[in-house]
This record gives sequence, structure tokens and C-alpha cells, in this order.
Amino acid sequence: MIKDLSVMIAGKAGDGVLFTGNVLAKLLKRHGWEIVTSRDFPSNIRGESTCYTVRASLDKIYGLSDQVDILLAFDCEAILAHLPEIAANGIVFCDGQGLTMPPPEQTRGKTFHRFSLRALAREQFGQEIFKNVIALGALSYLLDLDPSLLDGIFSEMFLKRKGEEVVRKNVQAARFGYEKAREITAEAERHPLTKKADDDRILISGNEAIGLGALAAGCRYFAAYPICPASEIWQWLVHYLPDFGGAVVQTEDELAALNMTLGASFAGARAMTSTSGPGASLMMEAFSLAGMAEIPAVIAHVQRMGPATGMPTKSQQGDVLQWIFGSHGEFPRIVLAPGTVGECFDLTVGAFNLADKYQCPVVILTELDMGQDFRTTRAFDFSRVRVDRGKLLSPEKLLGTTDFKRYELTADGISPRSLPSWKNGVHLAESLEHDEKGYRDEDPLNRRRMMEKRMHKLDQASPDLFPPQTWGCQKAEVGFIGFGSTLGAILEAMEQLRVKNVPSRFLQLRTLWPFPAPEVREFLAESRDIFVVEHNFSGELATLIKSQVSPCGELKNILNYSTRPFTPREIVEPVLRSRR
Amino acid sequence: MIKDLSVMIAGKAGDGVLFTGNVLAKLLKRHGWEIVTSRDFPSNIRGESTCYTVRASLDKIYGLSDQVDILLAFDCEAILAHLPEIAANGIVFCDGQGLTMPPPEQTRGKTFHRFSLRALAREQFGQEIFKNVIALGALSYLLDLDPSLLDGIFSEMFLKRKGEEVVRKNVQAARFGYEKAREITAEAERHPLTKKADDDRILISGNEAIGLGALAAGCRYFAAYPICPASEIWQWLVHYLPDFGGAVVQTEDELAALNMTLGASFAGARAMTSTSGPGASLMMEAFSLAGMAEIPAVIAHVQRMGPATGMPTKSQQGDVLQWIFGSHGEFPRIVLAPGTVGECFDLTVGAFNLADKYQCPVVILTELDMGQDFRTTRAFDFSRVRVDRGKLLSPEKLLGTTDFKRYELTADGISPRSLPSWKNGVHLAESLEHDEKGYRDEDPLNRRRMMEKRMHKLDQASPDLFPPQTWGCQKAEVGFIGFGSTLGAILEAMEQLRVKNVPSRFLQLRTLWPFPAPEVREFLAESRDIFVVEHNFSGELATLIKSQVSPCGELKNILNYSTRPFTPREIVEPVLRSRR
Amino acid sequence: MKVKESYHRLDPTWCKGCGLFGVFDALKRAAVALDIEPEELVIVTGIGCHGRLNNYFRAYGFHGLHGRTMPVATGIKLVNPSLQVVAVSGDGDAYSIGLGHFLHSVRKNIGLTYIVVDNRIYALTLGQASPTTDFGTVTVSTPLGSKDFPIDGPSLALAAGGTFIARGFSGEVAHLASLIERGMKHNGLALIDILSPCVTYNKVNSYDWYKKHIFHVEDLPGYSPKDKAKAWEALISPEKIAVGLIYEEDKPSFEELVLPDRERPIASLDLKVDVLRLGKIQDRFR
Amino acid sequence: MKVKESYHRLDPTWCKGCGLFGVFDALKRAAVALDIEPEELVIVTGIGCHGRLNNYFRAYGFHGLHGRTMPVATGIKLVNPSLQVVAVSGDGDAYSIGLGHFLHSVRKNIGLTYIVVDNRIYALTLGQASPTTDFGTVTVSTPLGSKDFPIDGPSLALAAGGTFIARGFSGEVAHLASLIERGMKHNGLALIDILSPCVTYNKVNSYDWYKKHIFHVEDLPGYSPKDKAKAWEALISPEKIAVGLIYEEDKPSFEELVLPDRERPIASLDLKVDVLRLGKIQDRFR
Ligand SMILES: Cc1ncc(C[n+]2csc(CCOP(=O)(O)OP(=O)(O)O)c2C)c(N)n1
Ligand SMILES: Cc1ncc(C[n+]2csc(CCOP(=O)(O)OP(=O)(O)O)c2C)c(N)n1
Ligand code: SF4
Ligand code: SF4
Ligand SMILES: [Mg+2]
Ligand SMILES: [Mg+2]
Repeated sequence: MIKDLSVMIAGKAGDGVLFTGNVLAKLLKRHGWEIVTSRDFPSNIRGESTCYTVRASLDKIYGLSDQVDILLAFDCEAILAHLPEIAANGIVFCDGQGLTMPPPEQTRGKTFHRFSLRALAREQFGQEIFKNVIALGALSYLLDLDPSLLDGIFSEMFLKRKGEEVVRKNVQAARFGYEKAREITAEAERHPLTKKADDDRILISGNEAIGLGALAAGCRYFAAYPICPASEIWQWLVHYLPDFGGAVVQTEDELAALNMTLGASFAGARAMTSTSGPGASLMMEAFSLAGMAEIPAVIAHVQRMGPATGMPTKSQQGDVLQWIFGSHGEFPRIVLAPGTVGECFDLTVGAFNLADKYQCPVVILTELDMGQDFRTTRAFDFSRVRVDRGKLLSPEKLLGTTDFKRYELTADGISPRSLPSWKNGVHLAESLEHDEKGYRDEDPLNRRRMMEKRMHKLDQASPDLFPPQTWGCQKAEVGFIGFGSTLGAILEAMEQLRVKNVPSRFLQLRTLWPFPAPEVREFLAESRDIFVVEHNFSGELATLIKSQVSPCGELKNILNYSTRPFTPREIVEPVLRSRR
Repeated sequence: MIKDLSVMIAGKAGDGVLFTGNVLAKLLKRHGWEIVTSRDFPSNIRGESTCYTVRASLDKIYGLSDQVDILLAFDCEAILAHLPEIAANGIVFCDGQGLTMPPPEQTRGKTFHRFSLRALAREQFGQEIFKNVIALGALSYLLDLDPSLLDGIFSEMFLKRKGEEVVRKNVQAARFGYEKAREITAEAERHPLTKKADDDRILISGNEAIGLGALAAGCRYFAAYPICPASEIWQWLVHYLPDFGGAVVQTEDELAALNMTLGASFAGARAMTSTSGPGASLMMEAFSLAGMAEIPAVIAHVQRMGPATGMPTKSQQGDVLQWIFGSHGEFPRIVLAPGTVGECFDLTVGAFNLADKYQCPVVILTELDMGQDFRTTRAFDFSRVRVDRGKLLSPEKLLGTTDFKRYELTADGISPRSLPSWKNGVHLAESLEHDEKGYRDEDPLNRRRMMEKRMHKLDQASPDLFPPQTWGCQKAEVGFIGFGSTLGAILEAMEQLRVKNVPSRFLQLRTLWPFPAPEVREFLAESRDIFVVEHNFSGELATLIKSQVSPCGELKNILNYSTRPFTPREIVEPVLRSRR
Repeated sequence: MKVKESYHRLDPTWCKGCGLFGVFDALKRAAVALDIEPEELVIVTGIGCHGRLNNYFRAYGFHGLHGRTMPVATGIKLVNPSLQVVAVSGDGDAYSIGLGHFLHSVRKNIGLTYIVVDNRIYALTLGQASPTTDFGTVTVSTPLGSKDFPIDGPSLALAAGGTFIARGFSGEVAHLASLIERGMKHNGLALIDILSPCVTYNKVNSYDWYKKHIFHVEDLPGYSPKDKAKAWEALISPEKIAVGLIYEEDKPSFEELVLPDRERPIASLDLKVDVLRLGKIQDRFR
Repeated sequence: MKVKESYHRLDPTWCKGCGLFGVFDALKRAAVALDIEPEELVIVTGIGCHGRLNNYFRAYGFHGLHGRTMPVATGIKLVNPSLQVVAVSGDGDAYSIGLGHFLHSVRKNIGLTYIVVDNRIYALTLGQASPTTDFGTVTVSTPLGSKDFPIDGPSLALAAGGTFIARGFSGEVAHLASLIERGMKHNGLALIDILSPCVTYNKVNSYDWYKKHIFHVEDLPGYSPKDKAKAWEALISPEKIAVGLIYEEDKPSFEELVLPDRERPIASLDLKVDVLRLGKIQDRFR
């Protein structure tokens, strides 16, 4: 019985790999399975190699596995590129001309089928693009899925936007593929998947989950500039925000995006922006302004591979320290790092409340993998969402006030806020050092007090922040520390280690700043071998830990600075090696 | 016998405090004394309080002392503001209307003179601005300086630009002040300073020393946008660069400034930019480009008080981690921090050689105090300046090359450079991940190699970097660590501690990145009490040390986040307190 | 009924004679004329001597970063379009570092009043050449004379599709006040470029110099601010500098176009979690 | 004697039919016509589909950051004015994020050829509205139709004091090549704005659409590119889009004005330390 299966679709940019993968993921989700997807795309519109993996499992999964069970290749190159990943009994469908087979010692046990998808599509449906739907039909057969599931998906996708005829043609093509697959594959080659109830779950990407979280949290203003892989957040929200009375503005650049977000927030909106790589660097100046003028702001940063323009379609965790130590001057900030799509939702909601409560910028730091890949998760419970606007006053509360102080020196350092148009609340949001009312002040004593006010605001914040989460066996000697999208691979690796009788624990940081030093210190004290797992070159998280937890024992780095996400193996192996 | 003296000039912006202070410093320098100046100016063109301190000493000094011997006040407010700093036997000249005297217990021992500078200037010379020159004449008398020294300074300043008549009038006004002071002060109040030979020394600010260093090092292209307190670097160079065949370009913003610097460097110039606070944040994106495309670039960052627009005329060390951990992505960079004006010169020369040799951005990090205040120093020896352009090829060396690789994978990670117009050297400077020739490459293996190439470039750099400098007693239990403009106060504090029988040592870091971990580790191991002295709130250097030296014992922070530079007392006291 | 004092917070400390006093006064007069509550007025300033205005003028204020008045002001306006949002920049702030934002705000026709106090110099940074500094001018940054050809904000605004383009002179306060007042009533972005002497760092473009070098478009026979070709001609006139309301056009404002409901400003939306509605949206992920 | 192949490095992988092929071809033709050594040509590109040009064209290249072609190209040109420096941007690169740099380079009249491949879309980022996208266009970022009024690069360049302003169409390669060639010979900044279809993300502004919507200024009776008022008229013509050499003017280039000696480029200065001369400069600090 199959309980876990990975299907890879590979071809060239322009082949429709994305479409095919997305539909397949949805299909398997509707079949009741848990889903994790992963894409490896070039930064080019046409012509270069592309692949998309859908892993499905009967049990809860968070990451990819080490192998591919079925490869659907739109050309022969893809076979050669991915052969090492294909499972011993794997199946390959290929639409290559003249399929050049790899040497037999590499193909033993695997099944190869030539499947003239393009030709069939042209012949039967007049257009090459139907190749993708034919392929989906074929996969439906191979996995023994209910063909009507695909029909449903097509009508959801096309009925409203493209009409009945398009739906019909797609359904037809899928059936055609289904039958064709039956013709060319032996019954024994099928990988039939048990159907499970498709209960209260959704299939969602991190970017969408952040969008949905923002919508639920009352975000009503979004300003951003296009950049991969972050644009999807606002391009999702742009469909909903206006209906909720809000607005999405595409700005001329990222400088404008964050400054505009600050203007909107100053005037009363829950406002947000999103960006990646180069755009984040451009936001550093206004980030500092948010800190100085104490303006709530939420920034989603979906990390891609740097430096400079880097590799815009590859994932990385190489911008961590930028948000913590970057920008000029010293000011309070909060950096959150969700590790699952569910946390993308929860931490986004939290980000808005934290921004309002502590009147400072809050960064939601994710990665391309987290942002663009899909995962199944329990449907979000909106009734649990709370909107807390902190010390935002109201026109009523200001009645009778004669001496409103926007930057009042309070015990907790957080001051009451008024909004433009509110009587008695007139003040200045000031980028220069200022007095309690917001006006420029160069008095040394005032400076000291204002720095202390701002910098101590977060001293008592820890109950409101997302504490680290511990996974695995309480007493294990092996301890992992990580954050964000490496979670899936770490959990898979822990399972593989468990099987090898090496129990392990994992401290998943969800707030990177203010740094959860007590929890990390405790975890360090309790584990013998600590591995900090990061998708970057220099071990940014390990650097951060060392700078914040002192004394700090030895930290071993498990780093991956390649263009691919961690495989579980890449984590298991160094651990086993270090224990030999 | 007086061996050390501080004169403060205080008034309002627009009073000519800067002019008076500058001339006084020059005067005392010509008298043969060692000079340290300090200014405390508002960020406003007119009306707010301003002061300028000139400390002069027979011995080498690096910082201010704790007290003021002579105060020249252009209004009464200034007296009240600075009274606590005035020495027990101090003298005050004041041009206030109706001089309101502070209570007698605060003035005991001090001498106060009303000196109607403005009225006298108007009466005698028709213009109020002569008040400053009259005051300078009076100070000449008080300090028993040769009056002809002032005459010389005036003719240097005014003869060419304004003509003989102006010189004459200034000389006259100075004499008038000299005589007037003789009238109103008792002989016993004079602070006669011994004359010393004015040997091979100069009086220079950090900004000027950086400019001079750049000129000597062959910098021939400078692009920048105005910002206090960094503009003086290029505003000094703009007078010389064209004569040396170079150019200074004022850009539309800081984004353009660094990008233009990179263009110029790519095309072959030794190129540089300078900035501060907000401008530095705007440069973060192109900083990353310099790292990725391996383009030499020198950036002088003169720190001012942040965050945001902050306090543009106040000094701070609050932008340290920005250059080390800021910007998106991971790339090699070098951050130098001169502690004296002499080092401003030396490290700037070094910065250009390092940039060319390691083909990466080099930051010269100073502070407003370092940049704008004047110090005497031994004249620079230009014959010691070496220009090393690293692996820059030449058209001749490229002859016959058919397969030039700009990003060749070499043993040391540094690749040969060619310049546009050179035959056989055609290549692409690329912001995307690229192959050895510079063309976009998304191959995972290539990515790995290129990251390793870039990130390991600096592994062997330490012999070329400026090692930390140790000051004080070899075996002292008290150890200070610091960098930049706190050096003066730390050295003064060490002297005060020595007098109190508390010997101490000081490790002055001159390269902040790559971090000199071995030297710091050794210093930490040898001292019992370590104090990290920084002019910021959060102890950025201490954070850096902890992140790079692990395990690392206890570090005590001595921090100053006020608008004023450290006084020696502020360092001595916490040390004594901690030893009680 | 408002009087000028309604908007006075502090006496300015600009240099005696600075053109900014005229701007300050004109802005107060315009506010009086429109009878605006100080609470309904938001002044967004850039960094420079002009940016100090917020300290002196009683109204809500946002003194942000150098060059970024426009995006900040846009954020404020869109979130609460009933506010009167006035941005004040210098020539460096608006036409150098902020040029891109300026022109994009113009083309979007956002309902802002943009006052650019053009003193042809970087004043607060002690006197460097600005993008409007005359060719050849000696400044601390151009000891050999500026080698940059100056640019003209109103011409650029016209080319970017601006719908209200005016130029005033801080030596003619009543006239300037009336331009600002009209600008504040305009639906869309109103640029009021102001010729304004910096008596400390710009010794060339003084009050007298301007008096000799300006002309009023109102004085041109048959001039209509609705005629784009005429406006262009007036602006590129090589002899004298055009002052007055140079161009005006009706075009929908950005708020009109993008805000779903101008009567329910974003700033006062009820953010209660609509569980049902969100649930329906979530269903698309099932 | 050069041929097109002299500049060919790789076959492009742009989408079949993309206007960038025409631009690529025209640029090669212009280079051939001017007989430029590939080593003497530097191509500075922005980020976008257009930025891939560097991979295909054999010449020195600099593929920098999004929107920053102009400062990079300026640095190169000033350091070695004998180089032919061509910058290639997209509409987003030049007119959105890079707008400020673009117009400042125009006003300074730096000796660069600036080719803006305007496909009225953000192509590489998968199809958002750009500053030249037509009002009302539905894109991934504007599902309800774009609410921004587009801007026009040539008009802005004219207003900024541009000295060579041309518009080509990537469907008319020979004509385009001649514009680029003239631009490369121009002393100062030459803008060549190119109407260029993106066949993947912009289904509106196709080759056919452009063919219907353009006119050639050469065809206007008595049109002279020296007449600024005429140029303005041609550009603001509401009916059709002007193509051709729209405006041309003689003005000193920035290099001419700021470089002490154009025969001794900064790139090849001898950096030997002149101890005596530096000593004299240092004497001022004594
Ligand atoms: C990003 C950034 N760069 C530079 C500065 C320094 N700065 C302060 S004011 C100013 C220019 C002022 O000129 P302008 O806008 O014309 O204003 P004015 O002082 O003339 O009113 C500059 C460059 C800054 N604050 N921020
Ligand atoms: C600072 C920054 N912001 C955003 C991006 C993402 N980005 C890449 S290409 C591009 C726009 C491309 O549009 P255009 O300039 O018109 O070029 P085209 O692809 O249409 O040729 C953007 C926004 C980036 N690389 N850098
Ligand atoms: S420096 Fe110039 S602009 Fe600034 S206040 Fe003085 S006169 Fe006005
Ligand atoms: S996406 Fe558009 S601009 Fe990019 S290569 Fe394809 S057709 Fe050309
Ligand atoms: Mg100005
Ligand atoms: Mg485009």
C-alpha cells in the first residue's frame, strides 16, 4: 500500500509545468491526501528548464522526501537531469523526441514510457497546450483517482472566466489522457492511492496565507512594487481588499511602497507592504523612520537568493540579519518567521497586533519556498482572530484633552496615538529626534529619554511574541535549531534519524527579534549536539544566537547555499557523520 | 605653568562660533601646541545654541578634557548652559545684555567679564561680524600669544579671496581686541602659554584627512549627494580632483551616488562615495551589487545620530552593524574604522588598495566627531603611499587571450580584471548569479562555486588588513575595547585611571570586518575586566564581538547615547565603580 | 471662523528675510480663506529648511525622509480623503532625490497640494547646488560654477500630465496665498512651485532678482490656463519666468478612481472580523 | 569592417515574436553602420526581459540593478568618454523606479544612448501594469483595470531639457536602427524610446495595434526636429503616437563641461604618487 508519493513534472519554461503541477496538487488534495509542493523555476520567461514536485501523503507532512516516484517529462533533458532522484521502481513518462535512454545500470527497475503528449494534443484537440491536461488525465489513471475530481477543478477554473466550451474541452482532454495511459501502462505499474475524506483542510501557499491573514487582521491598505517572489501577496489581496473597503496601490518603487505604508498607517489604516531581496535593501531607510516616528507597519519579506539581483526564482535565508541589524541608527523592531503555512496566517495576524501595540515596524520573514509552494493545512478558524489596536485613542477619548502628547514618556514606553482629523490630537510624526509632542528637540536629556523610551518598548513584549516551538523527543541528545521553510526537511530528517535510533529535538524559532534568549539558552543547555540548520552560506541564525546567548556552547552549522531546498538526507548525513 | 588648556566659544547659530573656533585652533597650533577641537552645533541655520571647544596641550592629546578654562560666551544663556564645565579658576568673557550672574556658590573662584563685543565691533569697525576677530585678539592677549600669528592667518584666509583691505581691517580688529582685553583683565588672569616650535605637524579634520588620503591613493572619481557630516570630504576634494585629471559629480541621490561609483570603477577609475545616516541605508542595494559583481568601491560613512533623520549634527556609532550584516544576500565586504586623523589618511589609502585587491566594497566608517573636529598630527609622508591595483590586467597582458574569464575560479577566489576598451577582455559585470565569464547561470553547481569563490576571498586577507592596536600597560587587569572617535576619551580615561593606580589596556579595532577574531580572543583572555566602550545605545561592537568570538567571557558595556562625545570621566567612573 | 493665529504654533527661526516666511504666511492665509480646521489639515514636509514649517504651523504633521513627501502624503490621503493634505518640499527634496515620486504622483493625479519652495540651493546642508541652481553658479559643491543645466518642476509636471500647475513668488504673499487656496480646492494634484529666496546661501536669486525676472501669465493677453500648448510656451519662455496659474485641467483624481467608497474612509472602517465572509473566501483553497 | 555577427554572442531565448528581437537586430545594425569595435561598446542594462540583451550581444556589459542604468552608465562614460555607452532599460526600469535618474541624466546631457524598450508592461515579473500601461488595462496587478494615467518618456525628456529625443517601433527595424545610429553619434544624451510588443503579457499593444496607432514625424509637412514647440505638439497629439526623430538640439555634453581633459580619460591616468604636489596641498593644513 502506498502511503507517500512524489510526482515530478519537468520541462521548459513556457511548457505549462506550473499549471500542471498546481492542478495535480489540488487533485491529490481533493482525493484526501496531505500535500507539499515544490518548484524549481528559472528566472526567464521562455526556454529554460523548469520542474515542479508534488508530494502527497496519507499522514501529515511538512517537507519533500528524497525521491521521485513518477516523473512526467516534457523533454528528454529532464530525464537526464532528474534520473538520480527517481525511485528504484519509479515510472517515467516522457514526451521527448527520440527518447535517448540513459545507460541501463541507471535505469534498472524503472519504467520508461514515451508519451507523445504534444502530438496527441495537436491531433486530438488542435492545440499543443492541451498536452498538460492530457498528462493530468494520464496521472489520474495511474494513481487511480476519480476522474470527476478533475472535471470539478476545471469547471471551477474556467467556467466563469472562459465559459462552458473551454471546460468541456478540458474535461475531454483529461479523459483522453486517462484512456491513453490505460493503453500504454501495465496494470502493475499503477500506484493506486487510497481515497481519504477531504475534511476541513485547505491547500494554500505561504503568500496566500499571508494575504488571507492580512485580510482577516484588518489590513486595508497595501502598497507595493512588483518583485518575485513577493508580488503574489498583494496580487492575491487586490482581488479582495476593495470589497472590504480598502485599497491596493502599486507604487513606482520600494522606497515609495514603505513610505506610503507609513503615511497610511499614520492616518489610521492597518497598512502593509511586501518585497524581496533588492527591494528590502531599498526599504531600509523608511524602516528606520518607522522606528523613529513609532509608526506601526507590517512588511512581508519573501526571501530569494542574493546578493544583488542574484537568482530571483530560487529560495534562500540570506537576509535574516539585515532586518535585525540593518538600517541606520538604533530602533525597536520585530521580526517573525513562520515555519508552516498555518503560521504564515497566524503570524501575519499577530504582526498587525504587535505593530499597533508596540508602534514599531514588524517584519514577516519567509522564503520563496514558503511563499510559493503549496501545503495542506487545517482550515483557518477566523473566529479566533482578534484585532488589538493597542493605545490608539478615539475622538471621544480625546475630548477635553488640551495637551496631547503623541510621544508621551509612559512607564512602558508606549504612548497614546491620535489620528489626523481627531480634535485635540494634533501632533507631528517626526523623523528628527523630538520631544513628547513630536517637535524637534536637540536637548541631550530629551534625547536620552526618547532613546530609552523607544528601545525599552519591547522589553516586556515576550508574552505577546510567538515563542519558539519544540518538536521531537524531550530528552534527545541531538538538537536542531532553525526557522522558516527548513522546518519540513528538518522534521523529515528527524523521522529518518528516529528510524536509525538517533532521537532528536528541534527548536523552531518563530520570533527572530526580539531574540528569545531564555528559551534558546535552555535548549542549548539541554542538548549535547546542536545543529543550526540554515538555507544560507554564512550561518546567519548561528551568528545571531552567538551574539545573543553568551556564553554559548559549540554550534554546528548545517548549511545549504545551493539553489535547491534541503533534502532530509542533507541534514541526516552530517548528523550521523558527527556521531561516528 | 599651564600645560593643557581648554577654551570654549559659545553662542547662537549665525554668531560665527565656527569661524572663531577654527581660527583659534589654527592659532594655538601655530603657537606650537597640540590641538583637539570639538563642536556642538544644532541642525538649524539660525538662532539655536552652538559651542566650539579648543583644547590645546604641550603633550600629545587625542581627546577632550573634562573642563573648560576659558569660556567666550556670545550671550548669557551660554554661561548658564556651560557653568558646570568651567574650571574652578576659569575665566568667562560674555557679550550678554545685562549679564545675569548665576548664584555665587556656583561662580566662586571663577572670573566673569562683560565684554561688549557686538557694540564694540559696530562702533569701531561698523559691522557686528568683527566681534569674532575682536574676541580672537582678546584671547591672544589672555594666552600671551604672538599677535603676528593672527595676522598671518588672516592674510592667508583673506588676501587672495577678499583683498588687502579686508586683511587690514581684521588685523586692526584683532589688535583692538588684544588691547581691550589688556584693559579689562588683571595680569593674574592671564593663562600664558609657552611657545613651542611648530614642527612637521598639520591641523586637520578626519574628513579632510580622508580627502587627502583619497587624493594620494589615486582616487580620481567621486560621486556623492550632500549630507551632513560627510559632504566635506567631497567638498574638499572638488578643489583638487579636476587638477589631478579627475572629476567630482554631485548626484541626484545616494542610489545614484553608489551606482555611479560602481560604473566608474568598472570602467577603471579608483572611485569613491561618501554619505551618512539615511544615505547609507539608501546605498544598501548597490552595496550588494558591488559584492556580487566584484567591483572595487570605497564608501566613506561619517556616522551621525539616528535613527531616521535623527540628529544630523550629533555624533554617534550607531551604524556599525549595518555595514557588516546589512543589505540583502551574503557577500564579502571590508569595514575599516580609523581612530585618529592620521589613521583616516592611512586607512583611506589602504581602503583603495584593499578594494582593488579583493574586488569588493570597502567602507571607511567614522563619526561626525572624527570627521568634523580638528586634531594636530604628524604631517603625512606621501613617499610611503603605495598604489596596488591587484589583479587588474593591462591591454598588453590580454594580448593573445581568447577566452578571458572575468570571474575565473582561481585558487584565492580573486579573478583577473579587464577594462572596457581593452581587446580580448570583453565581459559582463553581472548582478545575477553568473558563470566565469559573467553571464547569467542558474546551474546549482555553478552557484555553489561562485558563492564559495566570493565568500572565501577574504579568508587570507588578514595580513593586508589593519590589525588592532594595543595601547597602555601590557599586564593590566582592566581592558578596554573600542574603535573610532572614542579613542581620545579612552586614552584620557586611561591616564586618569593610571593616576589613581588602576593600570589599563586598550584594544583599538581598526578593521571591524573581516573581524580580527584571533587578536580579540587573545586580548579577552589576557584581561580580567573587559569594558567595551561605544557611542551608541545597544553596544553594537559588543554584539559583534560576541557573535564572532565564541566562547566569549563577560563584556561590560560603557555606552553613551547622548548628544555629546564621551568625557573621560564617563569612562573612568564605571570602571572604578565596578572595582569597588 | 479661523484667523491666521489659528494655525500659528511658534515663531519661525529661519534667517531674517528668508522666503519661507512668505510661504508660511501664504499657507496660513489660504487656510483661513478655506476656513479649515487645523485638525483637518495634514502637512507633510521634506528634509531641508522648508521642513521646519511643521514646527511652526499648527496642524497635523508628518516630517519624514528627504524626498519622500509624496508617497507619505498619498498614503494619508487615500486612507482619509476628507483630509486636506498639503506637502511641502524644497527644490532638492522635490526635484532631485524626490523627482520620481513627484512625477508619479502628478500622473496619478492624487488629491494633494504640493508646495515646492524652490530657493535654487540646498540650504540646510549649507549651500550646495540644487537641480534648479542656475548654470555657472559658484557654490560649495561647485567652486568652478555649476555645470548642470537646471530643470523646471512645472514643465515636468505638465509633461507628466499634471492637472494644476502654478508658480508663485514668496515676495508676493497675497498672490501666492490665492494660488495655494485654489490648489487646495483642486481635485487632483496641485503643484505650486515657489520662487523663494534663500538670503544666506543664494546671493544671486534675491527678491530683487526675481522681481526683474518674472512675469505673470495673467498679464498675457488672452492667456488661458486651459490651453496646454500655451502653457508650454509660457514655461519654456527663455526670457522670463512665468508666474501664476499656468495650467489647469479636469481629470478624475486617483482617490476617486481607486477608493471603493469615499464616504467610508479606510481610516474609519470597522475592522471587526467577518468570519462568514472570510470563510467563503477561504473556501477557494479547499 | 564589422558585420552583424561581430556583435552576436548567443541566440536570444525571448518569447517568439517578442519586440526585443527587433531591438537586438537594430542595435547590431547601428553598431555595424558605425563600425564600432565590440570592445569600444559598453551596454548597460536594467532588470527585466530587456536586461537579457547583455547575454546575447557581444560587447562589454554591465547588468546592474533595477532602475539604475543611468548612474552606472554615467560613471563609465565619464571615466572613459571615448567609449560608446548604450543603456537599455524597460518601461518599468526607466520610467518607474528609474525615473529620477533618467531625467537627471537628460538634464545633465550626459553622452549616453538611452534605449528604452517600452512594452507597456512589467514582463519579467509576469505581467503587472507599468507606468506606460494604458488606462483601464487589466493585468495581474490591476484586475479591475489600471487606474493610473500613463506617462510618456519623450515628453518628460523634452521638459527636462533633452537634446535628442526619438521614438522607434520594434516592428520597423531599419528605421529603428537609423534612429539608434543617429543617437549614438549625438553629443549628449540621446533617448530612443521604443514601442515594443510583449507578446506574452500584453495582448493589447501588439504589432498591429502599433501599426494603426503611430505616425512618423518625418511625414508631417515642414516638421523640423529643431522646433521645440512643434516637438511638444507632436508628442501631446492625442490621436496618434509620434515616431521618428522628434527633437534635436546642440548643447554641450556633461563630459565636455566637467572633464578637465577628454584626451586623457580618467580610466588611463597614471596614479603614481606625486609627493611634491601632495606636499604642497598638505601645507595648507600647517
Ligand atoms: C537621504 C538623505 N540624503 C541627504 C540628506 C541631507 N539633506 C538634508 S536637507 C537636504 C537638502 C535640502 O535642500 P532642499 O530640499 O532644497 O531644502 P532647503 O534646505 O533648501 O529648504 C539634504 C540633502 C538627508 N537628510 N537624507
Ligand atoms: C529593486 C527591485 N525591485 C523590483 C525588482 C523586480 N523586477 C525585476 S524586472 C522588473 C520590471 C520589469 O519591467 P520592465 O522594466 O518594463 O522590463 P521588461 O521585463 O518589461 O523588459 C521588476 C519590477 C527588482 N529586480 N529590483
Ligand atoms: S539658510 Fe536660506 S532657506 Fe534656510 S532659513 Fe536661512 S535663508 Fe531660509
Ligand atoms: S515576456 Fe514579453 S518582453 Fe519578455 S521575452 Fe516574452 S514577449 Fe518579450
Ligand atoms: Mg532648496
Ligand atoms: Mg516592460
